[in-house]
Amino acid sequence: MAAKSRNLSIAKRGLMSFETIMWVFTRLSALGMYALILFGIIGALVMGVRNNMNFADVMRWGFMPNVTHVEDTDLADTTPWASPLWKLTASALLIIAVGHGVHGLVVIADDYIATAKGRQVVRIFSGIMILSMIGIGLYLIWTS
Amino acid sequence: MGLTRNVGLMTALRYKGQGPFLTYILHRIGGLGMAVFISVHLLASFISGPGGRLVNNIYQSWIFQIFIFFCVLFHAINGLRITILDLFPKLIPYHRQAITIEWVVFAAVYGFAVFTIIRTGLGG
Amino acid sequence: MEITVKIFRYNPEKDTRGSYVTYKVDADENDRILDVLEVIKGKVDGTLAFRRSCAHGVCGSDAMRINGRNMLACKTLIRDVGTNITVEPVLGLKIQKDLIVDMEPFFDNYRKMLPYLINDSPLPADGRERLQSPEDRARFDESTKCILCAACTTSCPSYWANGEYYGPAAIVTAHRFIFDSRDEGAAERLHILSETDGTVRCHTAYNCTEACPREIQITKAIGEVKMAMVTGKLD
Amino acid sequence: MAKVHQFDVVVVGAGGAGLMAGLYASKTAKTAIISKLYPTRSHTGAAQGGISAALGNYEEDKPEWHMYDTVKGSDYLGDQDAIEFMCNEAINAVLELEHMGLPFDRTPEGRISQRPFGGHTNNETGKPVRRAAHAADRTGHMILQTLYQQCIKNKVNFFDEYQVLDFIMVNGKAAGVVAVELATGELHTIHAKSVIFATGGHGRIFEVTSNAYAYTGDGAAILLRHGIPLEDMEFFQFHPTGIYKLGILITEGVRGEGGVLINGKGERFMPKYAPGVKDLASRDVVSRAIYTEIKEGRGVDGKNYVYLDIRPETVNKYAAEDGRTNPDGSKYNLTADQVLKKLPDIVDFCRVYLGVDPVTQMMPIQPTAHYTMGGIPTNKFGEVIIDDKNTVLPGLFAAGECACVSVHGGNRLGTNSLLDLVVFGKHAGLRAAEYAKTAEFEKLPGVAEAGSRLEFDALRNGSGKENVFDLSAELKNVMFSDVGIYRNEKDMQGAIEKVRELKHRYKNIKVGDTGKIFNTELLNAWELGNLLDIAEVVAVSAVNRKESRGGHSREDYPERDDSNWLKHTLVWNRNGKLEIGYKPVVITKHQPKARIY
Repeated sequence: MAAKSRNLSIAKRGLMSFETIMWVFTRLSALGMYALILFGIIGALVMGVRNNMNFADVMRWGFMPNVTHVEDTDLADTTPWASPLWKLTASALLIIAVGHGVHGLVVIADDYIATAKGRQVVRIFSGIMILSMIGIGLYLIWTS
Repeated sequence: MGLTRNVGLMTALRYKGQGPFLTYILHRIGGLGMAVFISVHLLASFISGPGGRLVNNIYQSWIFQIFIFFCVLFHAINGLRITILDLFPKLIPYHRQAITIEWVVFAAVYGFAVFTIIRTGLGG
Repeated sequence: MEITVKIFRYNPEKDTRGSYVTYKVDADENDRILDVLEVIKGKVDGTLAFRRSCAHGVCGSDAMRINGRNMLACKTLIRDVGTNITVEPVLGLKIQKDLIVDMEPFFDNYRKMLPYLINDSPLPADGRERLQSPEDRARFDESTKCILCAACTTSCPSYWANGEYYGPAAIVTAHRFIFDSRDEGAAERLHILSETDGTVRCHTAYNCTEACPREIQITKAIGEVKMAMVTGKLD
Repeated sequence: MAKVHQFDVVVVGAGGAGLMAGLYASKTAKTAIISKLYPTRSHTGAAQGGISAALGNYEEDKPEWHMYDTVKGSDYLGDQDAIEFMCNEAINAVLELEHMGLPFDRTPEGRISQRPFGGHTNNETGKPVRRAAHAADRTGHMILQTLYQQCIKNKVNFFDEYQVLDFIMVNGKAAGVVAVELATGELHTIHAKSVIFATGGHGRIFEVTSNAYAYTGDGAAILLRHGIPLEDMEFFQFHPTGIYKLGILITEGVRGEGGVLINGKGERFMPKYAPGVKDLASRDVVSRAIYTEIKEGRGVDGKNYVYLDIRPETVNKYAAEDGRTNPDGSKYNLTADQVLKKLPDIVDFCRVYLGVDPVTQMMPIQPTAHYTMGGIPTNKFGEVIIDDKNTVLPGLFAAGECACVSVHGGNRLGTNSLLDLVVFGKHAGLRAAEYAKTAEFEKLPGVAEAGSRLEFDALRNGSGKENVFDLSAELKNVMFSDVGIYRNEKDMQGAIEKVRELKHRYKNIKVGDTGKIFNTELLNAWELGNLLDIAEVVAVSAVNRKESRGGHSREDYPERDDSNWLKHTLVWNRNGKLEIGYKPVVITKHQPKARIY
């Protein structure tokens, strides 16, 4: 007798719950951040790390490719570092990271706060945090 | 009747879990460290002025960099292990090996980083 | 040889808080911790209270913290833990007396998993067994080993933080049915587990897997349930 | 005052029989199950090998063969009407368990897998037959879990961790039970029309035993005190393969998979004792063989144990010698991997308790006290009978190991215990619910729990010097050595003296714990009282039966004596004195003949 293939169709199990979606998001955003950071480090290497940047600076650029992160170094010309490509990359990284991070905080809070009301407060607070952090971050990226 | 079910933080930390329990604790510490750092850093940059400068100067000191880089690197490497094991549960029985590999990679990268940070930090 | 055993004691009729009492007893290195507790109870202090029944690791009565980790007292020998032993009740459940904790919340969580075969389809017309291939049977074999001793759930940091979390044991129970090819209640169970007190409370600290006296890969079982929620695949 | 609860049916004990009874009774009657342990802690969960039914999933098998094997296994003391009933019910019972969700192992065709077991034969060829339906080596665990799950599904009322203390009888009818809630020490009276006892055996009267601490014969002892007889108490099964010293069971399934017994000289000895089925002879035969080897100096290193060997090379060597084949006719070949897969728990026990890996090393084993064949006499519907004329006590039922139907007679066949509790648990439950439908509640006596309260107070306030632990150790010791596998008049008389002395000393025991909450010391003391009462009945029954039959083997009467002793023993407690009577054995299809394996 052969093994049975069993699948639950979306119709049967319903759409994923918010928690499950966020669980998947956390994993995928981690992978996304890996990709963007790798992209940032490669970019920094291409744009002249060899003469002017130390390891810490490369890392700083990798984790947030925003021009302010290399202003203090001895770079002669920061124009290529402030191109729209890098601003877009930085914005993407910011949005993903804030989502990942704030949801992480919500998960920790949920571990300790089990009442429905408490959890609601946490969610409202986390929403405010996500919006304000993304707002400030985007402002900083696009005005610098 | 009876003692409560609450488990104090110290009691919890004293539980003799094995390696994975330690990575779980460090993952949390790393995540929290980054969350605090990034939000304060963002705010400081936004406000700028002398207060913001002071905060950002602290962040640029090499001692702080050693700490925050630990948070970032451990959280990142451990997170990658978690992600891989979560997406492929068949690999979970090998979590001990995965954690060993994780520590080796972490030690290599972090060791190099600390060495460089200290050298540049002390060298000016 | 003489061994030193430090035991957590709490008598709700006398004490307002627990304390540790140290006993020195003779034991053999092949004795179980349970044997040592029996001797202390029988010869030194009869008021010592703990649960036990089968004494060989299949009934799940005597999960406790031995030298800081959850184990079954009947499946831990002196030679495994040395001659300086600390015995405490498990964490995260109310202590009722000495090493006895209130198991009701634990069984409540078990019952929330709909822990029984759900299959409303008609039985085979010949009245015989439902067929199941050996591979399908093997799919959930691990999780049928669970003896509900609570060693896993009470070692879980998420459960310590919050008793509303169903805990590893309950999810293992759900796993046992979700992956049984004869069962038709997977959607319902996955729905229950996809809420905030379900599988998302598992942060893969692996304390459960390390604590399981039946060596069930609990974290793996939970991981499989999580992926089933995402993909809908049950094989 | 005690709290009073009212139910149509109350079941005492939540092992396989109790859950089955509760499950079936609850379908038509308001039912409660009380148990001193959480139901999943019950000792049914320790049963390993399998549950027998002539499903014939691998090869031809018939209920009639199952019946004959059981009758022969019982050494012709089993009641054949009850055995026939059980063996016919077996197939449906096992299928029903499967329908409830029990995860049996499967054949390649997807049917329930079966394995050979001691005493299971094809009656025409005499060859072993695969009759034991199994779920790895934790069949009992699966049955217990499955039944508990079904009870949850059917919303049966559970009183977990309530120790039964007394049976309430009014006008010669059952009226309920008294129990103590362990968590509070409070007494509860459970008023009921039908009372089902499913309290398990009493293996804890012996020193080396595979039985749980909880196996203290509570139900049997309580009913004995109420003038209800106990049947065939001299018959106690010693399982041949317990882990040396600890008594933890190594399933017969090991021998079913081809494991062999090896003495201290490295020889396989079972062919000497049972040339036909060798290591798969019935349990009493194998236990005696091991003891004989040890007695004649062929134990390992002169100690009282031998080896059980499941190492693939040994198994395959002897399987080839015996000409054993797979179902498809190919050569039988066991691999290390199969040992790990088919017997995971056994491998685990050996590693934990012995530091021995059965795949590469032999396991030191000795016979261990295992199963109570005797018990509370019942008919095949679980109704308790109180005399040799099969008079029923209205409203009182018993099922499982504490009951004696009697389907096991002088010796139980492996896997028939799980079958017994499923079949008779179910029928006891059905009959109890049916009785409750027509019966009225008996009026409770003024203070039903007064007796229990007095008993407890006496124990609690005793000022004596005797220690429960020591007393119980002395009892177990004398019972194991003098009323154990081999018995003789002189030793047993000594044992009776000793038990009576202990009963006397028991009146002076000291209980240090005066509290109410989880006073386990008090309960252990109370349980010791039950063990002492039961041990006396066992010893008195054993000394009285002057023959060897099944699990009862006397050095001074080594032969079976059908002309004088083909009858059941009944023992009553009349005002503290034990009285012996007899009841005929029901023989329908199979006349007694010599029992050769």
